[in-house]
Amino acid sequence: LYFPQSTYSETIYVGQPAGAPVLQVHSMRERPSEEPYFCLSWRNIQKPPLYAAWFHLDPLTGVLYMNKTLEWTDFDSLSSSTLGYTRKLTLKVAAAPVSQKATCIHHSRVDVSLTFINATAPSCGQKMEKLCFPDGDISSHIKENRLPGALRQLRRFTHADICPNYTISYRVEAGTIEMPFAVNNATSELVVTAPVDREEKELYRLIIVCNVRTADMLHRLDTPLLINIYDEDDTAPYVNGTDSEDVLIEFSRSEGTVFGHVFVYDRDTTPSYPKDQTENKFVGTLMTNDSWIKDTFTILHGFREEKAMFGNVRGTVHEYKLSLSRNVLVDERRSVQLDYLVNDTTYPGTEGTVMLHFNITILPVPIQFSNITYIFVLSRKSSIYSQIGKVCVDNCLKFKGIDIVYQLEISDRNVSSDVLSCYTTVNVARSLEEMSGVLYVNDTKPFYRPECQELQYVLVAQEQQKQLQTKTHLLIIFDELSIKMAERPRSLTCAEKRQRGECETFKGMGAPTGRCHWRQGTDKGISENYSTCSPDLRTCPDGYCDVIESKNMSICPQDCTRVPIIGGHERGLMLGIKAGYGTCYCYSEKCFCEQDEMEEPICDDMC
Amino acid sequence: SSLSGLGTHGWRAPMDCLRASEMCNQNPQCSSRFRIMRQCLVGRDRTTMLANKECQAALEVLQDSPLYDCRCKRGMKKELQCLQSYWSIHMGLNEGEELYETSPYEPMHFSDEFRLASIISAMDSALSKGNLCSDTGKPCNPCLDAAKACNLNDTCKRQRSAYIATCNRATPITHNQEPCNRKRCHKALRQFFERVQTEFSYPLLFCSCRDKACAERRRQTIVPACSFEEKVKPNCLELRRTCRSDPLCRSRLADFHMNCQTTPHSITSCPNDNYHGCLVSYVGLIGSDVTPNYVDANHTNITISPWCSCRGSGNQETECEAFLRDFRENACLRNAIQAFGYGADAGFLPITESQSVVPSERPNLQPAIITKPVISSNDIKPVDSACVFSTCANLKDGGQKCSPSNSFECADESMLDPNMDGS
Amino acid sequence: CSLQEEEVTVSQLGLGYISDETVLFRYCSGRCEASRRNYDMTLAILKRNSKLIKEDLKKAKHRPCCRPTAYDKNISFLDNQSRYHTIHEVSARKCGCV
Amino acid sequence: CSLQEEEVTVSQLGLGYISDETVLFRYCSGRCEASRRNYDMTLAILKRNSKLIKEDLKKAKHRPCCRPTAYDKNISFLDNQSRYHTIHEVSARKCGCV
Repeated sequence: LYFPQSTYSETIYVGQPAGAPVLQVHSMRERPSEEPYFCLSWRNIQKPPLYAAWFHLDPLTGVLYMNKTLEWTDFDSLSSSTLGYTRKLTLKVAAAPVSQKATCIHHSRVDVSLTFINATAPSCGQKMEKLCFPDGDISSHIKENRLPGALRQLRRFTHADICPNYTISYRVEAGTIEMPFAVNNATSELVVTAPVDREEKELYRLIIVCNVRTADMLHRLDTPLLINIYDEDDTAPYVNGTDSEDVLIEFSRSEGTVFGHVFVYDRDTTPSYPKDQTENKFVGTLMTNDSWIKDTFTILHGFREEKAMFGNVRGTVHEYKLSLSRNVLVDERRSVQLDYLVNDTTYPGTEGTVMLHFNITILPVPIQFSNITYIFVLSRKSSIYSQIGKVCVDNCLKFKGIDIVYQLEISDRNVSSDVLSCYTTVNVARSLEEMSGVLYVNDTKPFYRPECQELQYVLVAQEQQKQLQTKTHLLIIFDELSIKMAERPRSLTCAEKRQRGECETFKGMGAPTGRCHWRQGTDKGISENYSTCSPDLRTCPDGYCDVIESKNMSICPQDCTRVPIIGGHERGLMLGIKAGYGTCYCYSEKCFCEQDEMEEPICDDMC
Repeated sequence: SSLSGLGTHGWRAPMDCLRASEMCNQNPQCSSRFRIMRQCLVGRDRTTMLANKECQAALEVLQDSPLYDCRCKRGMKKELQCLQSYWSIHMGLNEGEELYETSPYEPMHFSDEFRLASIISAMDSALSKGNLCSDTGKPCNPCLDAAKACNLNDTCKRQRSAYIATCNRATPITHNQEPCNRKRCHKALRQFFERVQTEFSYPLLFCSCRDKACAERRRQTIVPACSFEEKVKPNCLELRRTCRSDPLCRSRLADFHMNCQTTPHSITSCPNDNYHGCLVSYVGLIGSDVTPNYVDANHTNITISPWCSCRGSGNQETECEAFLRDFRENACLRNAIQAFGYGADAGFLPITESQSVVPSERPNLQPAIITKPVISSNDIKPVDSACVFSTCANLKDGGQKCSPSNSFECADESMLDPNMDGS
Repeated sequence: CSLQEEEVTVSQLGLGYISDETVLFRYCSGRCEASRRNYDMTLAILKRNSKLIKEDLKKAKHRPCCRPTAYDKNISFLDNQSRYHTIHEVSARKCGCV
Repeated sequence: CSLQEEEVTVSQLGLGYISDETVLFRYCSGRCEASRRNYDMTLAILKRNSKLIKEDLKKAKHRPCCRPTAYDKNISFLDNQSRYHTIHEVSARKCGCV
């Protein structure tokens, strides 16, 4: 048995006579043999509330009657924590099969909410619709695939005696499409005449016609009544098109990477509430005993509710994706067919399962420099931390889950110790966000020694899991014979300079040309294109504190600073100055962003 | 019960739940039952536990104790403990999945109306002091005036800066991490509304707007990117369940439902025509799991909603939509906000849900004012009044001339075609 | 030397933020004669005595400055593109001769 | 903004004491550009913006001052009439931008 309404509500007035019906509760049958037995159920059976005695419930029809005539004093006897001229009385009606009427109060219950108004019933001639229909939203619900039966009393019992010589009758407005609903004229109950299929239609919008015949007039009042059709798991899952997906695993081999997806459809709804939901629950099983497959792959399952694709009726689309539960070795080579059984556990029928297939191909990734040698020309004026260039094993920018480390070795070991000491000039560091290497100036002293002309390195790239290694040649050529010691700069930060003139004559860290570069902003207001002095406009500022810049905060504070920024600015997500007002410049403890005209002196009391 | 005396108007003055539980603990019979009740509620399957004899007996005793009718005061000392005491007994009394629960807070009486009047007068004085709105030529932006009034008041400015700095802190966005610390942001918002006088905080929330920029500023008041929006919209019933697992949120939601529920039997659509009660309980929700906010910068027609949807409600879609409707289509809340915002502008007419008919009643209550209801032009919605066609019963007999009643104009005939399908 | 205040819009603060919100800008102004020490007196005399013409002595401040001794932690506002900003230590909270 | 020092005789301190003893006079000097706050930037802009011509705004200090943050407690010496004197807070001990 189930109740076709989530709550029953009605208004009662002073003077409501004893024996008068108030409303009728219905209970829909789940099995033909069920006959409902109704009872009033109070939380505290021994001490029901004061107003319990005012009502009586017919156990067979579910009609609630007044047991006494309501007086003005009855209203005042009700204590309430709110003021005003209405009181809310909450009753609970339970319904059990007649065979279990002894335990009726322990069966499922529905709320009956009565609004007791501190006034007598309205006189005849008031709003006609009050005689026909209750206040507010009227809606009912029935389960799909269930038996016909009465689901709602249309008459408004509490207003029946207001106009005794009116005759009120109801009917369902005939519509173009067949509606399995009708009115039982004898009882004015709305009846569902046949089982309904939610997957066909989940909401019926009936027009209830109420005819009120007075002495000389016939009034017809229409109002919509919504009937929601409740779902049950009565349709099997199915696949639309393909139940398999081809997956190629090559450069992306890291844990958590997701590949491909297969969709399974189900015309039933799948409630996402409550979280540990039980209806229409899909369970999936990996159909393999191969431990390597079990340890390497997992299937991710998510679902969402859709309507349009199911003929404007809610249904569910399940999505299955293949995901790596660990890194795949760089030299792994394998072809696997992974079968995954999806089971609609609450579907009663036999075809509640669907088998999905993931055809997986894993290719090994060669760690090699295919026919490439690196040659870079380096200015002796370069300052320390100048970025020289990038090195990258084949496809290194696509690598995920393959860890590469780069190192430099000296090609010819038996050169003189003097020449050997030239090789401290260059070093390599692995980039932070990809698997490439960044060559940079690590020591500027060799720039001032004529014997250091050309450096021949061996660039070694080593994969960290299987220690696969590859090498190639790296040639660094100095652009001049030598420079005098006097020109040797004290390594400082370009970012301190706040004007073009002093910037472009300054030797700051990270400057490949040995000179800082001025970027002139053009926008008004706070802008990402702020004016600033930078060692290398290719990499600073670019909103990203790269592996070389993070070695020393003075190289590019615009990308890496964490110090307070004074003036109009927007901080980068992680670090640095994303946007600034006018010119941005930085000292060790603070950065400033301000308009350039700050320069001309303004007076104060010391002038 | 015997311990709580009757207040004025035959209304019972509630005892504070902290004192009530202290009194219960001093009474051996009451304290033992109170312990049993708490054990009854701890079990996962509460309903069966509550059906067992011992729990029933405990409930029986507790219904006679001051705990049964106790209440809490907003902003009182140890408010949270008071609310926890309240729910420890009322969780047993409710079924748990009710649409509406009784609010643990003491009701706001009519005397509080005057506080609303003072708020409105504060708005009047702000407007009359010749601020932006009354200056000719300057665009009228009451929300900007509210921000100015707040910035010029030390407490308001400090508290406002505190919650903005907390909510606006763009923590580094690593993959799919939320842009800010939502919990800390909610706490800062709650502190703002608890510590700042309503005369400064309410205008920021309920200022009346005549253009989009003003409406967008109003929408941004609670820093929605952090306190309101989330990557995924949860199901509203799931949101309600999460809220009801926290005593503070549960109390604020119950209070909102109680004070803002659209009431057909009132002129303002608010329970006891109490706008202020609705506004206070709405603000009480800000900073909880069910934080509501304006959904867009529409300055003509405000829509307020929590951040949730009814997708995935299964068979509880109607209940979910009812929960959402209490925010999105709430005439009481809308009237209360507009009354506050337009309070300074005369001529504000509350929208009523349906014709408010108060039948003949006891002589000392003031007569009801009946306003003409408005039927939407294109559809009958269940909540609207029915559509009436009247014809003369004896027209054919050419008898006495009768004029059909035309109390309503109905929409065009097509609207009545029942197979008009919409979901 | 005392705290003064001025109602200005955020845009008028001149930091580059564009917002019509009005904020209270507090600043320190006034004389500090009465707070001088022997140090100040000596420094003023040494600066006047042309024999000691060291550059940095000339620039040294021979009078206490009327400056903020505490600042409002921050000011938050909504700019005209409906984005929130928080700026730190804009307005003075306490003044003193330092 | 750093601590500088100068060897001077007590007489040269110009406080009226006559003594040939030489003492070390320390003072603070240097730029405070790098210590400015939003307060200083805003104040500078408001002062330049002629509309706000309030007198005390004009006098307000829009830059931190390089001033002593701690002083030598005192200096004692024997004057030329063989009498001892102690003078307080003549020499700076620490400097800062305030």
